[in-house]
Amino acid sequence: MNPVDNAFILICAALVMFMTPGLALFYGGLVRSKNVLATIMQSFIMLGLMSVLWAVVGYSLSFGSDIGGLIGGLDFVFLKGVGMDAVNSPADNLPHLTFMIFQCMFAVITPALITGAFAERMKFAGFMVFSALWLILVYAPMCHWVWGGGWMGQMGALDFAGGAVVHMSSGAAALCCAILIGKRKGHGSTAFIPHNLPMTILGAAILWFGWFGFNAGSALAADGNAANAFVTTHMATAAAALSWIVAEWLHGGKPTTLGAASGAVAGLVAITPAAGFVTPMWAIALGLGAGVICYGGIMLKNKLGYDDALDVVGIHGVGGTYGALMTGVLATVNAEGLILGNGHQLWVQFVSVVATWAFCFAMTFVIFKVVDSTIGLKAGPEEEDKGMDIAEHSETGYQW
Amino acid sequence: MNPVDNAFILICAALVMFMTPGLALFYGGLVRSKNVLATIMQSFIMLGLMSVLWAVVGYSLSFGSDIGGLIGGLDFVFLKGVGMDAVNSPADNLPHLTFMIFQCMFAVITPALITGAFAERMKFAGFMVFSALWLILVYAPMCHWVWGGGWMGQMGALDFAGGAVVHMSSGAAALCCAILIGKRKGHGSTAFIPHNLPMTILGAAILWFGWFGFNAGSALAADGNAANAFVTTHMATAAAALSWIVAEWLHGGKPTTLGAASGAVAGLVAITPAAGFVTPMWAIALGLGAGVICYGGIMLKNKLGYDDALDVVGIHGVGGTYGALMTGVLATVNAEGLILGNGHQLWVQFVSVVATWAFCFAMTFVIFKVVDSTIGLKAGPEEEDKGMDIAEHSETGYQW
Amino acid sequence: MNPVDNAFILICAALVMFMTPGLALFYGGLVRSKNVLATIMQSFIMLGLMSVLWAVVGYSLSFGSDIGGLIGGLDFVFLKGVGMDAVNSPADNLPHLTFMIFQCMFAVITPALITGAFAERMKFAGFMVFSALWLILVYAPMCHWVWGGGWMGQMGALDFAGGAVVHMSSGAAALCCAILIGKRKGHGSTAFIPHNLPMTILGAAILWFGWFGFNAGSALAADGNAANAFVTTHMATAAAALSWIVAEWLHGGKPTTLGAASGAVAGLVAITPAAGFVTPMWAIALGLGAGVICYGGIMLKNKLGYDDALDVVGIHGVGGTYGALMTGVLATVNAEGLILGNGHQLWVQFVSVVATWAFCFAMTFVIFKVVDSTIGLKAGPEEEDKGMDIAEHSETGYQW
Amino acid sequence: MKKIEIITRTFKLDDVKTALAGIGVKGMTVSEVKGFGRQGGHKEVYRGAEYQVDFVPKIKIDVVVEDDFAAEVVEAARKAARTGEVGDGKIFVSPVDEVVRIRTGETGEDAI
Amino acid sequence: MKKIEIITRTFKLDDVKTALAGIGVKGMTVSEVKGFGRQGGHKEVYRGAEYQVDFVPKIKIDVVVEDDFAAEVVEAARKAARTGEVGDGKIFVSPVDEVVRIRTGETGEDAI
Amino acid sequence: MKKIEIITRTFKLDDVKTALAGIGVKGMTVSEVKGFGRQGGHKEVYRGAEYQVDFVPKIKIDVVVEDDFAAEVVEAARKAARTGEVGDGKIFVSPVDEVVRIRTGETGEDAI
Ligand SMILES: Nc1ncnc2c1ncn2[C@@H]1O[C@H](COP(=O)(O)OP(=O)(O)O)[C@@H](O)[C@H]1O
Ligand SMILES: Nc1ncnc2c1ncn2[C@@H]1O[C@H](COP(=O)(O)OP(=O)(O)O)[C@@H](O)[C@H]1O
Ligand SMILES: Nc1ncnc2c1ncn2[C@@H]1O[C@H](COP(=O)(O)OP(=O)(O)O)[C@@H](O)[C@H]1O
Repeated sequence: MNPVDNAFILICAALVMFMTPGLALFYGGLVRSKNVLATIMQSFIMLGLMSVLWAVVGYSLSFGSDIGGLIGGLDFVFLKGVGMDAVNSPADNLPHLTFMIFQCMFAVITPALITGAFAERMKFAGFMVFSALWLILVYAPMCHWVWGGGWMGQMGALDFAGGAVVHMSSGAAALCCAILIGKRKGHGSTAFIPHNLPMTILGAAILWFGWFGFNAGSALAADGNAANAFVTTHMATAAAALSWIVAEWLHGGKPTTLGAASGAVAGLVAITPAAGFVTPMWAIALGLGAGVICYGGIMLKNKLGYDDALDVVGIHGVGGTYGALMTGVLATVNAEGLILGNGHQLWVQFVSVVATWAFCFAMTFVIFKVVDSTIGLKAGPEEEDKGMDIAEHSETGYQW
Repeated sequence: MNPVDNAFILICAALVMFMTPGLALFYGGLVRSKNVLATIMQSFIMLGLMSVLWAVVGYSLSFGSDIGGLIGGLDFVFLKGVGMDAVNSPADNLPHLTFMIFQCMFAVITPALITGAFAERMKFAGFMVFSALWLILVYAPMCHWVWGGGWMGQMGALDFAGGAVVHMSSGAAALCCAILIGKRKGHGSTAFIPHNLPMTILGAAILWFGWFGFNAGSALAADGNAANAFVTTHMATAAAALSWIVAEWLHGGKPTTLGAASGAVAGLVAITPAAGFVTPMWAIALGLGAGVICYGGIMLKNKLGYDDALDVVGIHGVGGTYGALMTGVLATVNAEGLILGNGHQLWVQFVSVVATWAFCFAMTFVIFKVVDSTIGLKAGPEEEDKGMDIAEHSETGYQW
Repeated sequence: MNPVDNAFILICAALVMFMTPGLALFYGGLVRSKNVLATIMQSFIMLGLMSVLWAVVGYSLSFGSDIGGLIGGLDFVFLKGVGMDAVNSPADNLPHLTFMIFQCMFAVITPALITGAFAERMKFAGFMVFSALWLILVYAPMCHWVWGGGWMGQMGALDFAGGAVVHMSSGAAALCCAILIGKRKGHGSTAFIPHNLPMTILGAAILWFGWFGFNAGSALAADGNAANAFVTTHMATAAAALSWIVAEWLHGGKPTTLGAASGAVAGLVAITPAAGFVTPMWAIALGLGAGVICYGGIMLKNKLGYDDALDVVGIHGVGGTYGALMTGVLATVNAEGLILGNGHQLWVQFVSVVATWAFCFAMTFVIFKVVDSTIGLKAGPEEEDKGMDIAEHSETGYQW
Repeated sequence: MKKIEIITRTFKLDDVKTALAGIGVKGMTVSEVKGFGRQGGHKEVYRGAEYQVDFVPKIKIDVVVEDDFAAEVVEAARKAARTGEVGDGKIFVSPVDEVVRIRTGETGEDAI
Repeated sequence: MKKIEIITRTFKLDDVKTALAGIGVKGMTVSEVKGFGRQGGHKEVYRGAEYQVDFVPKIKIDVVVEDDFAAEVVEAARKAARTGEVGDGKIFVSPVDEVVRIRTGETGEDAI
Repeated sequence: MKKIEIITRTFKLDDVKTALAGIGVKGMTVSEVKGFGRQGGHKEVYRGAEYQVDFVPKIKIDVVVEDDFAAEVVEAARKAARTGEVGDGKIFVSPVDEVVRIRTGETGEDAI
């Protein structure tokens, strides 16, 4: 066990934990004020529900001994054998508990990301069950496939910090949910204007801050790779914030604050799979593309007409996919991508993209249908009118 | 001096520092908007007042050479002999300054916690004097007793990160203050509805984030104990957030966002004394209990009728007490509790609980009475009507 | 390469990054609500623009091989030769990338500080160009002079973490901009009351938190110096928060929450050049002075009548200057100031103060004039009426 | 002249505005209000303490028009605001003696 | 019919509402307003700059009732809102020509 | 008695208040409102989706005064509020039957 790495990863885990409330604020500011608490709650409570489930069974399904490349065994259920030293730890420089809790924070935020798709119209009870099932049936397998010794990792797919595990998975789930749950009342005719953009910017800032833990921490050691991942993360994010506002500026509007924040998140998402595999200057290029492409992804949504309320598909789905593919192109650090003549890597990335979208969409479809037809997921029109805060939580966000 | 531990504890100290403004927001969101600044100020200014007092005399009274098990000597007043190396440092792996500043952050937040009890009706001048005296006459002795070589520590009481020193002490003081200062105007007839719950959630999130520094940092080294304390902290908090909302759900209401945040804080409080002594799965059990018991503590307040405005007693008093006792039951890491057959530990915990409540309540009573009869503590009814922001600070929180 | 220092400085870099959105909130809360987003944006987008420019050319101009003491060479443009190991790194204990990104965060926040001067009336397009030029023509030279091997450092000027490079430079630029851009419509007759002080306090809290990375990280190692810088930073800030509210209290008003936050920032600014050179108790003295002197600086502005909207001159200009001079007086750690009989140090500090003000003011003047006469900087009166959020960004901050 | 006050649901603002603009209304003034009526309120719970909130958010639209235009405006507003559920709100019509346009100083019907 | 506007202290809202509901008022509409009057305002200070704020937060309660019920409503509101200190506020009574219930189209006293 | 409603630009509040106080008005009540009129609104854009916002922030100042004081008040308010640009707003004057001061129970002109 290496105490430096332990110190570094524990602090990184704290940073990643902070991202989930950051996301809560990012999303919370974008909805109408009558839904602010329900939206925040759907992220915040993941810290409760997912953490406990992770300790009970999720961690073991992800990192337990590999079963056919598909899922982890039950060796670590109830954190059995997950101790203060490195025994059995997938990272032998870290206490097993440190590795487990760092991974826990990823499992917390991923289902929270999806909530942006069905914001302002989801019932809480059904949502809790949906999320619990999703952790076990979608996240844990994905995590195992990529990082836990499963087939994607074996195939050589590069995913430094979760382009597939975190962002494509939640993006695909978001698309599925947005279609299945249907539109908000008034969609198309009413303006859904963000009620508190400073709160959204604060959320984006916390995400950016915490993402250093997410990506640099994914080096699992305080080494030069961590430094590189830290720098690529920052540079891609900076570039994407810029390119998004330039895109909207040229596209006939003004450069907006929400655009800068959205671009930053798009950059963070896109660099996630690549952070440890590209150089800082390529990260800038990757980020410049991310801002424009995710902006385009949202324009597309406006065309297609499904109501992905807070653009989870456009940012996490599109951004994660773009990032995963670009990793196959631009990798030059500890891996070789297309620009080093290794076209195979891009093919592997492509396969992992297709498999991730297909698996996550299909599985989410099943879970959604099952929960919807038993407990129920979509709030009724009167509830939507009143707002989910009062309808589902008997609270209101503000009393000026 | 160990540079790894130094790096770790410095970062942890920064995290703990961040908790006090986190608390300011947590409390600030819960009051009416006319009192938001005064409430925030009572926490924020503790960063000023307590820090300076700590350097001048508080640290020495807490960690100076032991005088009869009761108080520290004046060896370290004005930080004399507290230097950049480990000489004289109570933690010989850390620069003395690092140990001192980490402890400083605990001394800052503890009096800030009390302010929730007398929110919306306390005069600022009196409050400042009250807090200064409280640091010297209550906090410093308590800190010395438990961690500075005093009688509680000698007796073998387990308090990993401040169940007694921080939470029971502030909880007991809060009960005393709530009773002595009396009710807010309109208590019982008017609704005191939180004016900005997103701000409260943000505060809770900062508390959770910072608490990793509080509890894992209390291992005073970047070792396996720190990893364990980090994990137990997270798991107990997650579990308590869940159990609180389940409790209110079953109790006939809805699961609320404020409930999730309150439950999280209750879990953080309850795990504090236990963090380094229990396993993660027992931490989940402890957290599940904490959410329900602190919820019950608040129901009790509504019965008893004293006006502990922001539930310091229910959360910190009850949660700290429960956590201290459960530490005596569940300790299996570096200590032995009841479940390992060591009933004596529970008895020791019980003695420390009773002594802490008695001492802190009594001492707070004396300080309150003295300050109230000289400088004055309770704001008049017109000030309460106007709001403390205008009355005490000539400011208003918001201008939309 | 030392992994402990690498871990420490990466985390510190994350903390410093967080300061810029902290500043965005600090400033954002102080303007009228119709300008909240534009104000936030001017800080937030610096994370995008300055970071990319830093990688492209700014870092090289600052830390490339010295050319006549005046500027760095182009060795590191596009981060050429800035790698994952310590080769060529100005700090040979750190990966070159780690050193570069830590410095990047300073380059991001410095131009953001200036924006307080021209808040509520600056056009966005011109602002972007102004800031880009300012980084290259003002910040990079200043940074080179002091830390990159240039003449000020050679002369022996003490600037631990940026009293001159960050605070005096932005303060001087702010004074210049405030004079050149002119007053806001209604200045002198209308009340410009902060629209959201809790947001400002939150911003101040994030600044305080992140400043630990700024100052302690400037030790560039997790050693006793870092511990000392951490403690002096905290103590000076605490003391300045106190002395500011005492000053306004005695000056005939009430102790205000904004005063406590402003005092804290003043303390942070003033201790910045001194953090590694003074003892904690002298830091308290320095902080006590900072609160009073910066308060005085703002009173002076009210007399002189220029419209430095958010008091960049009063806090960063005055505070940075005061701190730089006091460093020459109080230095006793790793340096010798006046109180150790070394009057020369004070003289050196004085020279660096005069040179910094003169250079930064003059250069800012030129940049402002050039951009103003080409792209245009000052918003028109109708734009000011509507608010910059709608006029420049087609957004509004809040929809309750 | 008449002042017509339309108190109705918040999400009906755009519909009513469009309807009125459609029949030639040139200006109106809107406030956010809280209404008490047959519709009833809702319960809020904070840390286990229940509060009954009797007021629901509504908007009030004030329009001043010429006397003989009033009936048409009332009818258009009524149609646009109606959902048929309790809580649709009320329209009040009251007399106005004089109107002045601040910019020009015009008075009476010219000023509307 | 008459419109009764009650401008009073914010914390009196519940008392007035209860009093009016008690004598049979079925609906009312409330706005948050700022009042200027004998009560005077307060000083605010931001970084040493003093501002005199002359407006104090008040609420305005609008109730439309039948003509012969008006006096009783005014009296009930006055009693409920009174503290005896400067700043208790005012009640204004003015004529209303017509009332329409949006949901049903009823008019006149039936619509109240 | 007359009620005078002045709807105008938000930043004119202080000017109007000072002008009215200057001619002896002892009290007034202000609300924040949103106005629709000739002035036109603005465009907002959120993630590429454009919204036309037709309402602009205005303030409404209500003053109740004696009948023969009304014209003077209207004139003072008009002068103080005027900028000459579209969007300066309107002043409405309407009849008030009765005024009651809550604190004292005074009625009529004494109560103003
Ligand atoms: N007498 C009244 N005076 C003033 N406002 C009223 C009155 N009655 C109703 N209102 C307003 O109309 C709204 C709708 O009234 P309500 O009784 O709930 O439903 P409906 O209009 O369908 O009968 C109320 O919320 C209130 O704002
Ligand atoms: N002439 C008036 N027109 C409109 N509103 C008024 C008038 N006079 C007073 N008000 C309102 O009544 C409130 C209370 O008036 P004030 O003079 O302070 O006390 P009091 O009602 O006890 O005499 C004011 O804040 C204002 O909102
Ligand atoms: N008929 C009306 N009824 C009620 N309010 C009106 C009416 N016409 C205008 N207003 C109010 O007056 C404001 C200014 O009117 P507008 O037509 O924009 O400019 P102007 O007053 O200069 O002609 C509007 O925003 C609206 O609040």
